[in-house]
Amino acid sequence: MREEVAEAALDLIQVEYEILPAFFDPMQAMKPDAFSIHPGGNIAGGKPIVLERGSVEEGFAQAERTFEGTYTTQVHCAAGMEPRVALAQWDGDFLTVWKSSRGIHMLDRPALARGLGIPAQQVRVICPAMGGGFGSKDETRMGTLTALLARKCGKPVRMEYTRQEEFVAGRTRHPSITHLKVGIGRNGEITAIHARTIMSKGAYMSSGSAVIRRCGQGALYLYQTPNAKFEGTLVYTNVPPAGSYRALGAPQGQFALEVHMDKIAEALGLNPLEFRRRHHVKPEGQPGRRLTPPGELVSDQPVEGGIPFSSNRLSECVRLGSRAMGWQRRWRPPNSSPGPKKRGLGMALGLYRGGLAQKAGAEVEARLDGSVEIRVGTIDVGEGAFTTLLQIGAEALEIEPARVTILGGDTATTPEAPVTSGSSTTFSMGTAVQQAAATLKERILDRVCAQLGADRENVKWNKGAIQMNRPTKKTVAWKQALALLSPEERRVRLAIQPGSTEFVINSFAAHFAEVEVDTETGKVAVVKYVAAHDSGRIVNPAAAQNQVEGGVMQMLGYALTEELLVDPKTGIPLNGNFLEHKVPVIVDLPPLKTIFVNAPDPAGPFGAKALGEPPSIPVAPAISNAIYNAIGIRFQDLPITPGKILDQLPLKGRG
Amino acid sequence: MTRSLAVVGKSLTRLGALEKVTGRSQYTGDLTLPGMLHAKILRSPHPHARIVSIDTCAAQALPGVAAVVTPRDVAPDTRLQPDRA
Amino acid sequence: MKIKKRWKVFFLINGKRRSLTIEPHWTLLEVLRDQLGLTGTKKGCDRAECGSCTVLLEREPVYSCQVLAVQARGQRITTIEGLTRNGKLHPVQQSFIDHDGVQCGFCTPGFVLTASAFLDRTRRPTPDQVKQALSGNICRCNAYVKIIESVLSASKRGKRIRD
Amino acid sequence: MHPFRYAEPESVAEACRFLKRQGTSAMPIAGGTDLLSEIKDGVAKPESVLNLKRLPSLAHIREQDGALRIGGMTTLSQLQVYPVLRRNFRIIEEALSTLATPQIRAVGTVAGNLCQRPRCLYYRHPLFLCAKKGGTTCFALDGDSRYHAILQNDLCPMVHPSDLAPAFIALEAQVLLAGPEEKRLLPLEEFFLLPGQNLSRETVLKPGEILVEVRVPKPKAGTRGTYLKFRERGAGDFALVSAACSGRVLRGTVAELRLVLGGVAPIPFRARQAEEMLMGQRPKKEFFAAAAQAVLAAATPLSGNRYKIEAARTLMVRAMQAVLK
Repeated sequence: MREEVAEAALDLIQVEYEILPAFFDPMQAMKPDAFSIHPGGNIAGGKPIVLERGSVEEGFAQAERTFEGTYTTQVHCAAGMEPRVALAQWDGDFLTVWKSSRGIHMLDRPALARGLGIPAQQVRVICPAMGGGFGSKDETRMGTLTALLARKCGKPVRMEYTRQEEFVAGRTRHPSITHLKVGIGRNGEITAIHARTIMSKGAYMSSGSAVIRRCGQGALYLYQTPNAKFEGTLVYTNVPPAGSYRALGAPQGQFALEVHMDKIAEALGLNPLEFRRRHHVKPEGQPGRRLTPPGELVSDQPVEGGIPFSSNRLSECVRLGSRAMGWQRRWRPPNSSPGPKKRGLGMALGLYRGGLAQKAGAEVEARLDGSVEIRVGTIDVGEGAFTTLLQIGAEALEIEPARVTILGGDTATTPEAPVTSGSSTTFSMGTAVQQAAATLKERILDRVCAQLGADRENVKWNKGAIQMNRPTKKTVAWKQALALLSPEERRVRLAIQPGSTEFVINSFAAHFAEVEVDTETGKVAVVKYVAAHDSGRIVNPAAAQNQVEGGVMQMLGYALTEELLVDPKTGIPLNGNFLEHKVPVIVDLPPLKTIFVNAPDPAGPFGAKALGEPPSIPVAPAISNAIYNAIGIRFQDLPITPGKILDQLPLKGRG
Repeated sequence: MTRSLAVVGKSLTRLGALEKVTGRSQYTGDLTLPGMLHAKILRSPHPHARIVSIDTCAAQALPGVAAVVTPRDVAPDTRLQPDRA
Repeated sequence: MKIKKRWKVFFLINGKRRSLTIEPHWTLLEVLRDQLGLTGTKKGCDRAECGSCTVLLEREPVYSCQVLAVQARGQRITTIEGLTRNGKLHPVQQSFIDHDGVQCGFCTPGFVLTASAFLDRTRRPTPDQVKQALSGNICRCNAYVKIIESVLSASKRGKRIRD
Repeated sequence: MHPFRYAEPESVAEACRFLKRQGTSAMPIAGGTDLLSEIKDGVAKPESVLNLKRLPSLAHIREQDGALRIGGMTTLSQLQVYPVLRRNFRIIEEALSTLATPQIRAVGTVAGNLCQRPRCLYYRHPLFLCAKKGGTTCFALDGDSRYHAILQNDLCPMVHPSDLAPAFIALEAQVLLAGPEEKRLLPLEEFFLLPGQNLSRETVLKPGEILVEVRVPKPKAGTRGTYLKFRERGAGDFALVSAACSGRVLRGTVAELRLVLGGVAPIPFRARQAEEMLMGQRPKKEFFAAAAQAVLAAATPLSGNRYKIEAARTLMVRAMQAVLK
């Protein structure tokens, strides 16, 4: 096995290191006199990002009461089952790299070209089947390294990460510290929300700037308030580098927000459900004035108010989800069940950008044999994106899906496409595929009408066959119709700029959890879970359910068991493996109900909105809130392990 | 859009499912090319350190080793990864 | 007693006798993937923790990453490639397709093999028995709901086929 | 994986002679699930491994003189389906059902389970040369100690990971060890060594000795047993704390009791103090709690594992409640 020769060679490389001061705690690293990991200090960009609507100072001045709290989250690993692999081969000056990827066109191709000093036209990137992405696997480094080696050796070179490397050198979910301050006015209204988050980055930026921004989205937008502010600080440290992972910073930010809102509801004497019903953001959006100039695309993660949502069915998520949980009937005040095993109900809301992205291209080609091929420059990371896109294409063409195939994941054969990120594929790529397919259909109709001298009003499209009523009754079969078009005409390639100039496009969720806490062992059992989602129209219900169920389960691990432990003295990650970074197994699965509001969004392709990441957002706060309801103790630090629970409970044996 | 939908909203069988349940689905790690070599990365055992020197002679000399690359193989202003900072 | 650095061995893989020379520290997984090209068996962790490398050894699911190939010599091994007979899918395979018991698919061969061995022993399993039987396979897409549905449905389908 | 030579003995005697001759450079292998992890992680570096798994004389299960005799190379899954287990040895059955995963039970052996190396995040990590591996420091004592021992933990707070060992000890099992010259039979409880007795080894096995059989006496009529395991994940997870309990109530008082904890000490921890306090007492929850408390009075938790005291107390009480009725 030649891989072991490479492994043995590593032991023979002599490296002399100058050991430098290291930081594992961002609070230490951001002290002004701390040793700089990079020139310019350990606060990335030198200062926090600040996003504000209205004025929180004014908001707090109007408040009758203010509530503050601090929330922390752990280092968490995506740990897709497939370890990262790259394979590089040169053919003269032309490079082909096969790799696990989330962005062959926009990430890998330019990065490889830059890293190797060749034009992008000489680089082909192929991503075969992907064994799980979860927002991770967006780096190019392995591709560049194998390409460098392949150039040096004149042979193809392959590199595969070990599982340990996956955990330590892949990218983690940023650990975070969030301080929240919320003002409540005389009539119970929210006068201001101020969130400050510090995230530990590790030594590399990776996708940190997007992560920290996304962290603030909940505080800025989930609850109706004229004054909201988010300050996010990224701090360089020497822990394993953090980067992209499902929903970026949103789970961290909304964990803090949703536990905090639960506390406020209780302080105001309101049921958590009622508090949220009153205050969550409504279809008209946030109060305030639109700042985006008219005609310009509205951000799907805006700060400003005054812009309505394209669709917002959060109220229905709350209504349907709470009903499925039996909330009204079964909710009891905290710590009211007798005995050592106590049950409790908890809930949390979530909002997420609805799926905009960079320019998205698609190509649809009908062949003379009657088959249609859709070509997309994105990849199917395992979630089923290709199936969804194929359905959208078949729907737009109004033909049998069995006639359609889809080709993707190869820069040589597909048009430019955005990165698979921000749950944007269905929305952005779906729109591109829909428009390309619709264009092709129109073109076929036009050509057939021209050929037959028929008016467009007098022909009917029937699964690709064209039926003419006047001047004569006649049907042109699908293949016959295609034969009337030139090869160029049978192919439509277009690029669109997805988005809306009128609306904010967001997806929404309301999650409900019932837990049983064993107060004598600290063990939390999730006994029932309901996830209600507004992701617009659901394109493929089975796959969509699978996404939601999977997202919930993955984040139950985040809430209860998963953490990459870093030795406090040496900074060395201790548990880069599936045994001790305890991802859920099948016996941990609770009864889980998924609800889709399934109402079409006017902006999305056939009414669809983002789905992949939203299920991962409300899980941890719903669980924390349910644990509070069960035992009357708040957990503001993830994961909520038996150890932490027992440490908080009064020790029985000590009387 | 007033017409009812025929394909969107239906649980079409996931593409590639057949290949996945039969083990035929090819992931990157399943590919082999003629003459393919294998690479590994040496990682620093220290959370924060600067490389003073690297000696790869012994590794280069190991039978079966075709090449070793170090930062010297990359132009000074080039990054393997657009990872700012 | 034989103490050797190289061993000439054979395996009965998917019903065929395969002879080859191996080194003692090679795992069964390495031999299957690298020597025999049976890449349906996946390497997910290489530490007997995830189940992606599951194969059947004498009809019992094992982690091929943590079994020395030399220890398994002469034994019957079924990999995912061997589950399909004469082009016909095993009922478990069909069921995973029908019930969307698959997302990224990397863990799927392991789950399918574990489930098939389990259903050979257990005719009408309860959901809890299914969970216990599959507790050594991790799916990070967490398609567990659909996997359980797939296995339960296959238990009914399988019976029909056997009858 | 680091290369090694591989040998297959024809007999136990040959295996013992080989191991004695090779010293620490040779290691026996059975199912391999633990040893191969250690080799891959650079914790173990054998020059040769000796496969005991093909020795047919070590893979038996039979009842003899009222005792269950289990060959060391019996796989955990073979033992799990042994018919008499559910009737007479419920503790063993319960321990097996919580142990590792089906795939590990299919290859893992009884002897391998008892002889597996400790779990410790530092010991298992290639970058930490801890005292147990010949270094000078124990990194766990003031490092991340959430999974470590709360009892007998002054020198090395590793925990003994076996689920079977507490179950067997609660049933007064004995182990038969075969060496190059002689065989010896001793209570399983005496098989394990504390770090103070030997920091680098966990058992009394001498060079060339192997564990060939476990003998579990059939419990007296009226004896009940249970194995409770507390872990964070539903499967594929070692115990944070476990409790094996075997006992018998005769005419309203406790006539027999053995209580053994896993996950709390470097060896399976026999809660003798609790046993002694309850003998002859009426089986009442207050007494159980007091007895558990007495055992845990000796606990010396580290910074990250104080919770194990409460968890161990709970498991002891619950195990006694289940058994002493």
